[in-house]
Amino acid sequence: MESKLLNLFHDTGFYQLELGQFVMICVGLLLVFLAIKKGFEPLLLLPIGIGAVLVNIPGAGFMAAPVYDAAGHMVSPGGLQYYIYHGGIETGLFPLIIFMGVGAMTDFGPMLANPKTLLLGAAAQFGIFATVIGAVLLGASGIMDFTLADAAAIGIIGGADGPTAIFVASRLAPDLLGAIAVAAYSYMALVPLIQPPIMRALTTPAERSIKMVQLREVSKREKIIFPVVVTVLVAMFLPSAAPLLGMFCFGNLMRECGVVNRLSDTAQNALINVVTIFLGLGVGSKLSSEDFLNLETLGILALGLVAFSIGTAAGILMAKLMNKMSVHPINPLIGAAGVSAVPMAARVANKVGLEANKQNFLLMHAMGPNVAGVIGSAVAAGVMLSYVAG
Amino acid sequence: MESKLLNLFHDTGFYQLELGQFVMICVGLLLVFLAIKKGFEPLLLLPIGIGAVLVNIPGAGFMAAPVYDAAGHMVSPGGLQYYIYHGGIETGLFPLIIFMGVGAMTDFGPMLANPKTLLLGAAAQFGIFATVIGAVLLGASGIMDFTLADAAAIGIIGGADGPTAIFVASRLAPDLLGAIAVAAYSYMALVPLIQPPIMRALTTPAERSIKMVQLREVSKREKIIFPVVVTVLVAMFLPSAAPLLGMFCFGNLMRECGVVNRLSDTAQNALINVVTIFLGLGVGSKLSSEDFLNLETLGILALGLVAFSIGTAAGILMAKLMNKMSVHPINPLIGAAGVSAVPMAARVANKVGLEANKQNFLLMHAMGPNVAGVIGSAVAAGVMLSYVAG
Amino acid sequence: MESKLLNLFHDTGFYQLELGQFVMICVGLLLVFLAIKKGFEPLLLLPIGIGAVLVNIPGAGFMAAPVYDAAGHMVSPGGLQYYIYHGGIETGLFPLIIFMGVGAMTDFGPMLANPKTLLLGAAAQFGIFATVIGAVLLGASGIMDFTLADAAAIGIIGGADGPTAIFVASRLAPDLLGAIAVAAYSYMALVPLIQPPIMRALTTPAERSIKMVQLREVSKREKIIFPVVVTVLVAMFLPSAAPLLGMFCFGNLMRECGVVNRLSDTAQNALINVVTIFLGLGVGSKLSSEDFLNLETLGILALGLVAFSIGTAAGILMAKLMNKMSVHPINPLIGAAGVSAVPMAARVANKVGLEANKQNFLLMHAMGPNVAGVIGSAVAAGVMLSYVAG
Amino acid sequence: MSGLLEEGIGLMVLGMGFVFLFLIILIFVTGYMSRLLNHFFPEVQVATPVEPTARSVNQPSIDAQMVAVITAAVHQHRNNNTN
Amino acid sequence: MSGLLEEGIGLMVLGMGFVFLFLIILIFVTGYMSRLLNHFFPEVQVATPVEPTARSVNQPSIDAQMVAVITAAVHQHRNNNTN
Amino acid sequence: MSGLLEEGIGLMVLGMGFVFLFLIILIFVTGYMSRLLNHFFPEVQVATPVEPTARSVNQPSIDAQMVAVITAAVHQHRNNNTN
Ligand code: NA
Ligand code: NA
Ligand code: NA
Repeated sequence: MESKLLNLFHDTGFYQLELGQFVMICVGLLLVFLAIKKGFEPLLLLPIGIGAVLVNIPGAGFMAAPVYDAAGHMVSPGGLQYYIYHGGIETGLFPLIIFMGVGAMTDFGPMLANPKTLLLGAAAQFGIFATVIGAVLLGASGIMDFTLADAAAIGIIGGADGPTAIFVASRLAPDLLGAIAVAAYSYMALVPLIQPPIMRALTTPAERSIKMVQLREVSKREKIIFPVVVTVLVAMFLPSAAPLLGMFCFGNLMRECGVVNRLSDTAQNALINVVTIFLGLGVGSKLSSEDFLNLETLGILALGLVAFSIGTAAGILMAKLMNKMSVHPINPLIGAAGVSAVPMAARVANKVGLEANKQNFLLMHAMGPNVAGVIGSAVAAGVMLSYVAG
Repeated sequence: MESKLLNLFHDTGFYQLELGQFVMICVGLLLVFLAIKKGFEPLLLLPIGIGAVLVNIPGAGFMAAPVYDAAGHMVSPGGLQYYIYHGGIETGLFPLIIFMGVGAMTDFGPMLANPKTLLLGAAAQFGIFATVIGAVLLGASGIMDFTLADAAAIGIIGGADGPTAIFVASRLAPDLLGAIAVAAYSYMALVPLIQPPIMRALTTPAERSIKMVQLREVSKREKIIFPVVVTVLVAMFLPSAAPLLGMFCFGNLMRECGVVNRLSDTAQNALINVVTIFLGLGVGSKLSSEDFLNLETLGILALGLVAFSIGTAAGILMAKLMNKMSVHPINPLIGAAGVSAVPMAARVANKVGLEANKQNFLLMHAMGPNVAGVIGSAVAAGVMLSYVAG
Repeated sequence: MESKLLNLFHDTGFYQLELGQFVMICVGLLLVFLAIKKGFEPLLLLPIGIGAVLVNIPGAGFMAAPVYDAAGHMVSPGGLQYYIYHGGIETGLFPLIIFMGVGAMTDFGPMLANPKTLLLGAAAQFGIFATVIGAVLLGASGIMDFTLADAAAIGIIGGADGPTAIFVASRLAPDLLGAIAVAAYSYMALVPLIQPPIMRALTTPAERSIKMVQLREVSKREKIIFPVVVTVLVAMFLPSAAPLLGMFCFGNLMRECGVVNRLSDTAQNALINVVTIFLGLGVGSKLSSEDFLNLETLGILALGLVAFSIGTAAGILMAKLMNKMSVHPINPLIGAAGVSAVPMAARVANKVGLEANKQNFLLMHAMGPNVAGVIGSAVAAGVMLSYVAG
Repeated sequence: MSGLLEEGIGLMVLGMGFVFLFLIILIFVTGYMSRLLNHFFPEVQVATPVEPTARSVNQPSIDAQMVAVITAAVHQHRNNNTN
Repeated sequence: MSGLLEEGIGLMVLGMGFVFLFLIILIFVTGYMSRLLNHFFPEVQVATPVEPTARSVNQPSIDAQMVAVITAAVHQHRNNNTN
Repeated sequence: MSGLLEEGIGLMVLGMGFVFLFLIILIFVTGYMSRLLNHFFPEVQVATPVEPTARSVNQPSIDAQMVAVITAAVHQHRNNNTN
């Protein structure tokens, strides 16, 4: 029995805990704190933080692989996060299901009323590719150990779109998935802090005060046909983006078609909530000390911030260009919403616009580039998957 | 980089798309159109149609199998529809879960008030077996390449019951699953067009005007014990029908027992909706050009129509026979509801009855044979599974 | 065709049914009856009962393993309960998800207002370990074939907590899982019958009339930090309890933090309901005649009753001791709630208290030990898993 | 060829036979069950609902609940106004 | 080393090129689609909702439904009172 | 045989010991936590709800919401009638 007592003591966290695990538990608790206290994307960062705490408990076996004997019978079961990660994230199922739910929550009306704002959603993706160059430079210079696939996965943080980032990272750089997901969601939460200084620096008060003409009404029929059109175009031009955009458009079609409301409701509520819980726990499982506590993570966090900033700037500059060439005036602030981070970035554009002109409500105008940014970063993801694999 | 550009071009749909895939994408879009615009069973045909579009996008990999290295690590993840099809349809899980949900939505009250209507649900299954003969003749004559298993799976279209058809087809003829599911749901949607001419041809206006005596009230207790009785009878007489009818009765028991309302609600809403989305995408994955674009599909579509028509006629004729032999009058129109297609067929019977006699509400009388048809086709499915395998 | 008819007859339950299967179908129906008519934990016992009926239908194949050919293609699909049991119960996923949902339903407020009641939740776990000794004695004396792992799994019935019992049994004694789960849920339902006589025997009317001082108000902040504290303590002291308590605290944190209400709602409703249905069917699959119809099952049922009784008594005696040593009076009845069986045991304490003193509302006071009992039995489960494996 | 046809006919005969056999047994068992229940528990009667069986609308239970609450609220309100 | 950088620049050029190409095509196709639809079905117009796109509140549809039912109930009640 | 019994007794002693140890630590840590929090954030107090912990009824939130909406509707209606 003394040996059993010793075993039990050897099983405790006190005895087993390594410094790295301790640090990662603290990182997990920090994410939980930011989620609850600061409201940083709590739907994702709370489960990710708890997932990080759980996976770093020594001896708890949350990422233990199941063991089978030669006859295929289970000798010891795997851990919860093992099943979640390998069943839902490695396979890509969870990000795709979430993207379907996001599609079912998205209203393309403002974008359809002013399709030119798609250009803003394109320009803001420059943050993605500029960051790829940054990561490649770090890798090529030998400072950090980044391959082209790693660089592409890091760049996608600039897409400001959680499921897209997780989908791409799970395919191109699974080891970096934890850091990439944390960076993506953290910076999405920080959009109200990151974007306004850039917006003010690149625009004059007069530009920020520009009032835009009211959006035309968009017919139900346009909203129904639009996701079908996008799916067909993706099929023709970029099949590697079809998983992401196909599911996104499927969700949106369920929302708009009006004949499958019960499916649309479930995709937007029960289903996306269930998958969000598990996605968070699964992503958290990649915040183990060996995957996270290294120089690369610092590089990823820094590059992610650069990506957001460049994307914001590119969107604003494109909007200024469009304002010069367009008949109807375009407020450059809405260009910043092109990074996506739906609907936060659109709200930020609205807020900064109101500061300059108290009667200037930009929210609906900014929703166009905002949802265009989702399409844009999914297209960028498709190019990356095709380019890196090809 | 030129080679990368070439790669990217070689990845596009323009370069890769084969004619068959193009045709199947159009078929998928046609199903989406019928679902949205014509209201053809949209809960299933919309996801099936989108599933057909997605699976036929060349290079998108929706049905790609995952690749593992020798150590069991994933080299490349599988496609979404691969996981859905092999996880939920090949295993039979999705149709069974949906059948449980349908059971939780079904009220056996009208059938319990007049159990003789079970005979109508039996007679209408003649459509199933007559179609088997038709398929067997096409196969035996060498016109089409149908085995006995194929013929049985095609016949089940006449059961007018989606989950039963998918369950049987996934077990007996997986290659025909796409065509069978599309035929089953399409004809269920077309019941208001297919049945009335047959109903009018086989009945006189006087027969269609027959008023039936009001149904007695059914006690809660009868409704609770009925699913248990059916389960026990199935266990005794036809275990091969137990997966379908067992889950159906389990769902119905949850509904009626009154002590597990939260489970019943979930089975009828969140759970069945989630599974319906995935079932549709999974069935759609069988609408690939090699599986669908052949003579057999035309045969299946034609035979399915025959099955529905013969089933309708058999139900009506049985009702006429019962009307002659019964003390209480029986309107022959309710026999047509015996094919199931719940609740569409019962509504059609009601509508045709109202045309003949504006005070004649047959809806509740037709619900008896309607739900009896669900039991009947599940029994027929059990016989087929047992006969073909045995 | 005569041979086919013979095959069909050989497939019937009449031909194949063995006595053991018949008895187990009756046991399943008895559980269904108790669930519906007597209100015995119907959310679990109804699905378990139906699961027991289905798995014992000869030839229905609900537990059939899938068959694959050498190339990995499926030759014959597995049964529904095979997939449920091996996918959700053997892996431990379902009990953990349910525990997360229970956490999201649990209010630790009353316990935080009076943390000393945690001692009552500790004392009541004596039922668990006393039962282990009982089972070990039966095993050591050769009367029944119990190993130490079996004894530990049987003891956990005394934890009066369904998911914990299923989780421990699935890891330590899968063969006894059916009997252990049935015993655990049955006795939890029988708490209003089992506990009151013990409560009256061990207390005087004066003790039962003791009024307790009103609970202080607990701040939102305390409720948010408490699950984090428990998780950290578990990580430090008993990692083997981390799967259970980690998920429980994660659910509770989602409930209390106030920023992920949609996740908390789903964890408490759609998700826990779906998993409950499948958990029940999966547990029912272990009620096959070979696993259940033996002497060991009788031993388990008897020992489970002993466990509940001893746990109740230990809780009451500890409360009496605390009452003697405490400044504020403690009604010994609330000690009985320490076995968990949330919220039944707390209601029983309240009811017995009201009998002694019509103004004495013990419900909120009993909720403290009640939820403490959940933590206590999860800790006990962790010790067992660590001790038996170590 | 003729083997396939023969098998098909066999399936039809057995299948229709079994479907009728099973449903006829069910008629008798159900009828017997109902008579038994209504003999031993004659008082427990609930009305058969008039709505069709398989509900295709979304969550009608919420509607029903809502309507019930509304009705009660308006009823109470009317009573209040009368007083 | 330079190979990696070259590949990165290639990815950037191709990527941004493709993103712009795709979204510009989408602008034209969408615009054409809208003009076509509004030409052939000019009457079917609904107002663009003012609420932001991704709803974070739970089940707002239920609220809307509820409000509708309430409005109807109160309206009917008012009519009843008037008579 | 005696080995099994010995092991069982060992499990009992260790198990009860550990359960008490853990929960006693929890008592102290919880108490300390509460004191700390109530010292630094004394104002943030919410009432302990009176309902039992594990809710077995379905979605009471909807009911509450409904009641709130109804109350508001009837209230507004009453005001309208008064004017
Ligand atoms: Na984006
Ligand atoms: Na049918
Ligand atoms: Na307990």
